[in-house]
Amino acid sequence: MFEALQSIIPTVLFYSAPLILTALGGVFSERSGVVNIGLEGLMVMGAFVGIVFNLTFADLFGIWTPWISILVAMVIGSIFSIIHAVASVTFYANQVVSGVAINMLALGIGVYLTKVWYGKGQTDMVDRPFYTMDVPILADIPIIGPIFFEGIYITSYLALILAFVAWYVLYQTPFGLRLRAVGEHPMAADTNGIKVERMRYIAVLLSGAFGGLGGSVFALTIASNFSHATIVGQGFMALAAVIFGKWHPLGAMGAALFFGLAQSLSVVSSGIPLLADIPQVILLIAPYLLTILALAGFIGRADAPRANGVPYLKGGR
Amino acid sequence: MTSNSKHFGLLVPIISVIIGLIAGAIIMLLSGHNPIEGYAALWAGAFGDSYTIGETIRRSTPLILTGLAVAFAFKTGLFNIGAEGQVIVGWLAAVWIGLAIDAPMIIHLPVAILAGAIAGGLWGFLPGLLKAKLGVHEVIITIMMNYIALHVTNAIIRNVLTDQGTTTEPIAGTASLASEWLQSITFYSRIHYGILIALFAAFIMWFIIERTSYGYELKAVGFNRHASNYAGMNVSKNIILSMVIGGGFAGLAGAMEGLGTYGTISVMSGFTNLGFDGIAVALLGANNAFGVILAGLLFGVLKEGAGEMPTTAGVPTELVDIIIALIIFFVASSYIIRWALSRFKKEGK
Amino acid sequence: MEYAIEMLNIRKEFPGIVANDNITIQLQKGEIHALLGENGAGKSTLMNVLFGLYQPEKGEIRVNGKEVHITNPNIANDLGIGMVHQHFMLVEPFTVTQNIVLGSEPTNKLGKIDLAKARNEIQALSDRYGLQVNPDAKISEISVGMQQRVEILKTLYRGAEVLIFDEPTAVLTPQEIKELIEIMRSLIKEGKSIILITHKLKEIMEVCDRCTVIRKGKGIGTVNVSETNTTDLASLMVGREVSFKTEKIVAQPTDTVLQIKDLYVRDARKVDLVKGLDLEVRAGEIVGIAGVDGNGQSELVEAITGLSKARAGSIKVNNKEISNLSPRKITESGVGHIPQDRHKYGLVLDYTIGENIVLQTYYQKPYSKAKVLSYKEIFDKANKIIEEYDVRTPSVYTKARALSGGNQQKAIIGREVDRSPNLLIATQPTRGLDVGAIEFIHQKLIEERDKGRAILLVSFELDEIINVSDRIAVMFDGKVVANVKPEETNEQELGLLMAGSQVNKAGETSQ
Amino acid sequence: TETEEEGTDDNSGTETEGAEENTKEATEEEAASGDYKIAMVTDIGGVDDKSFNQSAWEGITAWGEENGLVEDEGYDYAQSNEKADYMPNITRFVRDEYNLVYGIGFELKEDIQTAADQYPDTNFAIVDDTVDASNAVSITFKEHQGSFLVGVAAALKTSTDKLGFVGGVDSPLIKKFESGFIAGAKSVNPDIEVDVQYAESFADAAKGKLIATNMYDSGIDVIYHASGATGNGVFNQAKDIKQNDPEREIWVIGVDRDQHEEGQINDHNVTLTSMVKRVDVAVQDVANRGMNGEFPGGELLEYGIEEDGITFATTNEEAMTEDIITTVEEWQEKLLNGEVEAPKTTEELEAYEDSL
Ligand SMILES: Nc1ncnc2c1ncn2[C@@H]1O[C@H](COP(=O)(O)OP(=O)(O)OP(=O)(O)O)[C@@H](O)[C@H]1O
Ligand SMILES: Nc1ncnc2c1ncn2[C@@H]1O[C@H](COP(=O)(O)OP(=O)(O)OP(=O)(O)O)[C@@H](O)[C@H]1O
Ligand SMILES: [Mg+2]
Ligand SMILES: [Mg+2]
Repeated sequence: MFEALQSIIPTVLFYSAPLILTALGGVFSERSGVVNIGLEGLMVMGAFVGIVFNLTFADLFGIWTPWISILVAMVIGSIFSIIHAVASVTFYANQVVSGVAINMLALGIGVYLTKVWYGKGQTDMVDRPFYTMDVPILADIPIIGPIFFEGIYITSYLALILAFVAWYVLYQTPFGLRLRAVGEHPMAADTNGIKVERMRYIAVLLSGAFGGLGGSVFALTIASNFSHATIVGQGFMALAAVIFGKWHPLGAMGAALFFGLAQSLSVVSSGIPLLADIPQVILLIAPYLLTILALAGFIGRADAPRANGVPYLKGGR
Repeated sequence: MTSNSKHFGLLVPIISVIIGLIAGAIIMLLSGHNPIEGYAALWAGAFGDSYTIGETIRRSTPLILTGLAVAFAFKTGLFNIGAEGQVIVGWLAAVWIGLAIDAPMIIHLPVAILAGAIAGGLWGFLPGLLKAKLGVHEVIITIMMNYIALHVTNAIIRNVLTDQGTTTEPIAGTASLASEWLQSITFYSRIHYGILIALFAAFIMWFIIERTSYGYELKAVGFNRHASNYAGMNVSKNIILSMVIGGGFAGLAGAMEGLGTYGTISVMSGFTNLGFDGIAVALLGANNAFGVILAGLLFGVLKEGAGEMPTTAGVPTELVDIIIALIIFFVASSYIIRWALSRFKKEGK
Repeated sequence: MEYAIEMLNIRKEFPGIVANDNITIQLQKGEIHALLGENGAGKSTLMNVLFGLYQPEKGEIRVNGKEVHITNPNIANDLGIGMVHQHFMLVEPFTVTQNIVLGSEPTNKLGKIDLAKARNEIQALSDRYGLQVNPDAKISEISVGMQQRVEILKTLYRGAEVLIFDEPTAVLTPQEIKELIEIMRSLIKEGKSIILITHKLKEIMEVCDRCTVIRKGKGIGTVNVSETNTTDLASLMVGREVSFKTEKIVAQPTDTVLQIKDLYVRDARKVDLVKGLDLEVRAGEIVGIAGVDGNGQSELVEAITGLSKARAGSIKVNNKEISNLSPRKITESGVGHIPQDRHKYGLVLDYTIGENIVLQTYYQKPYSKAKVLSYKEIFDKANKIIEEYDVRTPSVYTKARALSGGNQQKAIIGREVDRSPNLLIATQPTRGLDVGAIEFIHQKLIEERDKGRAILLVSFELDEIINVSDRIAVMFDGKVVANVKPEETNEQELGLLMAGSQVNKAGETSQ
Repeated sequence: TETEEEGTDDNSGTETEGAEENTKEATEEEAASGDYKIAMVTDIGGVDDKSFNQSAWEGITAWGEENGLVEDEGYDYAQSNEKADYMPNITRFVRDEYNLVYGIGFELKEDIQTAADQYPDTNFAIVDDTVDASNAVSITFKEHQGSFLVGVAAALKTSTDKLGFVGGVDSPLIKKFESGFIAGAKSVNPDIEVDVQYAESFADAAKGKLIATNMYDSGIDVIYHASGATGNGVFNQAKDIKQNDPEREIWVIGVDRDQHEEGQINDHNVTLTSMVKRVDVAVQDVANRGMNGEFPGGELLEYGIEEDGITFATTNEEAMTEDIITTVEEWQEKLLNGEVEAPKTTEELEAYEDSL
């Protein structure tokens, strides 16, 4: 049991971290009333920027390279997300459609530039990815230490911590109250003097930053390079985590961890006698099936923010 | 005002496409390519000769159908992001019937096509049911269903349709949409009769939505569920029906690939993207059957033509993805275009 | 005289329409100033201009004599202008406190919202003005009356000196209206000034000092309420004579059409709200249901129309059991329904008026043959109804959304009445409408009665109930507690019955 | 990488001496007339997939340069981004009058078959699968042989007697890798356990990393991956372990080409060896034969150790010690002289294991 946990939990954490980060972005955006199907594209952008920056500046920044890479990916991610904000906030675009376009655009730009800059469809592997480490002191705690603090990526902790920060911001601060108000009833927020468009821009930009962070963390902990196949569906899983987690930062975190656990189990299972007999395909579809069952069974009535997906026209009805 | 908005309705997509192409040209310039060469290559790749024209039509066929799949659900206020999975199961079912049954063409081909549509419809049924009965977000369920379709289909190909192989045998000739005649006049392109099915499907959609009481109900439910319930419509039934019919169109798109283009189905390492492209097609076509046909053809042209760009002009094919994405943005943000147009008009006066 | 607010020669255009055309309104300090006008006259628009939601094309706004430019609600707030909107501006999943502080939240050093401090301030305000609220309740869980108090607290919390009320009483029960009037009086006592929009002339007479009338976007003038009466006000507003007392002959009821026995209905939270109700409506009579909101009226209507399930009991229409049938079956057995919420239930706003006219009948001949629609038949029908019911719309091809509330309501009534139902249920049919439209609708209901239909009228307007009904059933706590004749009762007595007071002679005499 | 460069310089050994002479003759003739043109159509991986597409293109480029041809005229490639692109790409070359069109990867099997039937005047070649047409040649590799050899190396290297195999998609092709690898390992030590996992994708690095984490945690110290980009996750995990614990002996065996570069971590390299598939060699060989008018139409060419189509990498000199190389070469000799036969299916593997 102990050993099973010790091998599963770190894998769950590294698998889930990019999903958690991206899902947090989704929570911000959707809580403000802007549907974000474009998380996948934001992750693509993050992965692309993270890898390219890492490859280009590894010599300059040394051991700080991965950290600066994810920072830059956050910045570029949020700049990129402005497109979504402009379309869906300023031009009242259908937000789902704009998100789909974001996905196509990010992949198109990423691969196009990779080909133009590197002359091939995928980059080399980076020399400065993130590595796991044992957390000093904490790792020495008996039982808990080895399970939670050995062989862990700091970025995984970053993801968990940011989930709590996001919760605090959304549910304890004026900013969060306003952001949620804008997503529930923008006109009410407007009459209270809250700038609806500005809040939504901020929220979408945050989703860009988190998506960029999630994508670059994925790239620098798991993939190590960038190609058209680096991000294939992780953004959609993050979106699933947003909804599964009822648009709540901690819920989204829980959902992402759950996906990680399901994936991890599907790998570990071959060593567990009972699970080993299950056809491979069942294990492959388990995470998706479980999500559907969970949505249908336990949280069937997840209420989306009421104004989610509805452009706000001043003076409209 | 009404005639004006009709004009706008047409102008917006056209202007969007033009801006998209201009943006593409600028990107080519910035990355050191010659846009004229690039677009010439694109043109040649799509219309260069009878072969490319045949391939362009072939490529448009499933795009029209997935566009209809998304558009139909949209009319009922549902977002069918699951066209992708529905395509896959439709493809599988059609090929399966194509392989398993021995019958004259007049029976075999329709049954195989229908099988594709039914499979896609079933794949739309579950999300529809969950949405109707439990209020579960259809976007998320259809995303999950896409992955399930992919993995289950692969497992079936490997374990049932082949003996651990990756590609099935070709389907029986009696189930094939391919046409030697069509191929021979297009230098052996893979054009097949599916395009007629796609056009017919578009007509069916137009007819159901615009002319029948079913369409009236579907749209009413899409606009206002409470009022539809008040008016005595069965809201759940309509939601499910919409997803099933939408799924059926996507399943047909899969059948086109299975019975027309390939004649087989192979283990897939990733999505076909036909379903996702369908979203773009539906949008550009304003969720209207006729618009979807035009949009499907346009995207077919762009995607087919893209193949020629790297070879002739050295431009990566991804440029076309960028252009398509930009076109979608402009259509979705049509407010800006409408605004600009009305400004333009005012000033003209 | 010192003015708190002056809006001078305001002009506001919308595409294709001038909503406000050279309107002037001057609010004195410490007065309650009524703003009166037909539906679509431009009242809400004018107030939205004052509150900074719209920018006027022309005109000047002065606050305490100084010219100001109110470009957004924040500036209005800073100038001490608060608005209670026609449609409440409350965030439903939030608590009362969160709604009140939203946008000007007190925080502690950690940047966290200081809820304790907020709660105290709200408590102090509500004590001072007699506005009772539960600060921790969610908006979705409190009554409409309390929601309105929250709206008022919102403005006071922001230090409003001038309060704008846009049709505050349209959604309130008589009891709540009384409370609101008290609140307004105490606000004035504390030195605030109020602009009140209402269609209820009686209210104007009761609380207002002066009244500005606008008609079709133009200012007609301002009168002192003490120097006028309701008849004059009405004709000023409409531009013609209006009769208030609906003319009708005595009802001739015949067979029983609706018969309800021992009915129980639950709401969404699985609580019984209708508890063993008995009711009968006969052909040729209008039965009015009087009652304070929340005593089971909505649930009763939903159960009759099939929108929700009856838990127990029987509902018969023409001796046929209809309880728990589908809405379609019930419609087909001859029940018409003018719903309370016309936007939610009555119309598909994105359909054209023509399409809305056949909302229940689209699948029947002649609108549909072998499932194929005949738009010609549909639009022909719609044209007929539009004409007959005076629905003002550019054409039958216009989207329902583009019509004014009154015209939307007329279209619904036309549709429901035209189907010639045996039983017509009208829920709040005149809510939010101007007197002209109200007059028209009342007349239509009586006409239908005279044609031998059974009509069930549910309304919170006691005026309406007394004026239109032939018999009044008073609902309290899920049951009909009294049956009274309108000519033998008055508002005071009805009010007592509605509040559940047991001792009543009127109830007995009417048996 | 080194092996590949060697390959391009040294184009010999693929065929008999005679063939090589033919090649030279042909080169002179054809370069003059310049009318033998070859082209390849990639699968979805793309021409720079660091794997067989890339290797094939290197072979074609080398061939073209050797024959004094110009890219885009005498030799060319077409990139496929999706399955639907294969056929148009093939046809484009046919219409541009290329003499020989290669389809790289089993995914192009059907399309090459169709094209071969439709265009009898053009020659075709399919890599990694078989087609049936008199104007098409099937090029396959004896991956089981190479896998057998790296299996031997793995068995010699492991200190835990536990090995791992990560497959991309469960298919007959990848089974060849798996069977050969297990057989090779067990030939050295029948008690060795091999844990086999399929990621069901050639592009799921996260899954690769999950599997690798799990394997390394369970005491496996050498993993052989045949899983394309999924293998990135395997390398990633191995390097991560190495980074944290440079003393720990942990290895990955690469596939298709020498994946030495992927294994570099600080001063260490976790790539023990790689099972190298010389697609370039095969491609050049067929091109030369075609140019000489000896196109092996309808034939199935299996490139193995003997044909120089399969080798193992020895770049990591520290890891691949003299002893290991010597033993592996002994087994290579046995495979060459037919003493042992590397199994290529699960059944053959079982039979082989029974014979041990
Ligand atoms: N946002 C808008 N866009 C276009 N026209 C509008 C808009 N808001 C109001 N109007 C038009 O302006 C006119 C005045 O509307 P307003 O809402 O001010 O009327 P009102 O007097 O408040 O009516 P009611 O009594 O029904 O509340 C109407 O004709 C209406 O159609
Ligand atoms: N965007 C708009 N375009 C056209 N007319 C509008 C628009 N917004 C509001 N209106 C019109 O403004 C008028 C007044 O709107 P308001 O919000 O006061 O509703 P109303 O007519 O009073 O109905 P109700 O009280 O039932 O909500 C109506 O005539 C409405 O149709
Ligand atoms: Mg109003
Ligand atoms: Mg109104």
